[in-house]
Amino acid sequence: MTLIIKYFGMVAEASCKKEEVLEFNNLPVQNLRNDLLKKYPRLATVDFKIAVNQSFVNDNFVLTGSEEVALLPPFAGG
Amino acid sequence: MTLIIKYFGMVAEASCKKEEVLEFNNLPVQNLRNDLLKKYPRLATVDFKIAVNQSFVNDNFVLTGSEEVALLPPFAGG
Amino acid sequence: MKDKKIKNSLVEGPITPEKIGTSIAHHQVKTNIGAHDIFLGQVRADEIDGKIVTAIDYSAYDEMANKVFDEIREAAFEKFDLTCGHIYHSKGIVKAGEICLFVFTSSKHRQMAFDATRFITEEIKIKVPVFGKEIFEDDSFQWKTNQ
Amino acid sequence: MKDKKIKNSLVEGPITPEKIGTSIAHHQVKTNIGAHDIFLGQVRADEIDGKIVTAIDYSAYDEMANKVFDEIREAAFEKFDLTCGHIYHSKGIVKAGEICLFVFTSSKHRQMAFDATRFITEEIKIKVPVFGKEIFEDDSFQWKTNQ
Repeated sequence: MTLIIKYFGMVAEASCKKEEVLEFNNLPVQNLRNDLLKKYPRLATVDFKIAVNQSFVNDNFVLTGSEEVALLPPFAGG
Repeated sequence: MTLIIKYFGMVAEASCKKEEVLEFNNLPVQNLRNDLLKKYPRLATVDFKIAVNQSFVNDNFVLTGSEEVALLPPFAGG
Repeated sequence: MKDKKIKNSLVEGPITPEKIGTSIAHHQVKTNIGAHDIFLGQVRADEIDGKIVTAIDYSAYDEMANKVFDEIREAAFEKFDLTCGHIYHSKGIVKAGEICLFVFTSSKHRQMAFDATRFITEEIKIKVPVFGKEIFEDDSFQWKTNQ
Repeated sequence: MKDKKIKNSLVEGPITPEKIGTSIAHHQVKTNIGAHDIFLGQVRADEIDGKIVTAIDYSAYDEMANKVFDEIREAAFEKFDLTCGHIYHSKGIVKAGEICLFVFTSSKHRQMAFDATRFITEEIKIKVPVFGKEIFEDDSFQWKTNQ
């Protein structure tokens, strides 16, 4: 199973990438968050929320594969 | 002493004129109102307020001459 | 009784979308503005007793109307932290679908502009001596009255 | 995951005054409209730690942003008696003095348009995944954050 992970704004700046594909099996969002914080230590300095398939989810939400996951820093529209 | 009397909207329609000059000496607005209602009976069917020199006054206000008096029906701006 | 400082807020005929676009463009040099709020009044083709309004013929007590528009603008600047405030109202014939009122306020932040445009619009409805004849398809008419 | 019904509310670069004028003009055929309220967000040349903002570079999570713009517009139609409701937000570089947000609602009566434009604008600020980099004269930048 694969996840598309998308990074935006200051999150993209911290990860130095805009998008990547990761291989996973049944994974709670909390675990993904911890994995990404290990992979990109600068993420720890950024306030971000996680959206799955364009909706916010809580950390217990279980990713089963094929989802689009987005790491979203604070909004600045308007 | 002379007063300029201005009529607007449905007041002008009731008096059949837009403006006239009247001769007067010290005259409370109440008396002017009564005089005009006698002169233009159709005015009785119209709700109007009186402004003197572009400000609303009450019926006790005394006109001393040279004022501009306006008979204003309900507003419809906007 | 003339006061040179009083602006003329009355416009002959409808207020065009082009005029509104141009007015917005003029504010792009004011880089301390963060928010604009614009209210537009448009003439409705209301049905009244089976007849459709095709236009409103506006008249005004010009000198007093401009004095009151000015007082309302001044009051808005007193109450709200505005950068700019403009008011235009039509005189003469404005057809259904055309614009008769243009209120435009600008501020650093949005709340002031929202509050100011609403305040100005409400004040105009009750305080400005502008009169309107609703004209029907068959050229008959009735006098419009706010509220 | 694509839904053809979702409009694209994102515009490349600044929203021009001409576009706003044209959009207003398109509403003149709708003769049941009596009131429009338009909110415009304009980029400010703020001074931050002695440096002047010259532009904001906006980016967005496009699909989610358009989905949320659509939800906000739907919610506005549910809450208020609107004839029309439009939202446009810039992506990319918008210079100080230029317009980055255009919210436009129309209704029979003014209160609905005032309330709807304000509601939509507040919702956009908190719910839409749009990100902004404030760019300074010396090409340094900082990330903008609402509230």
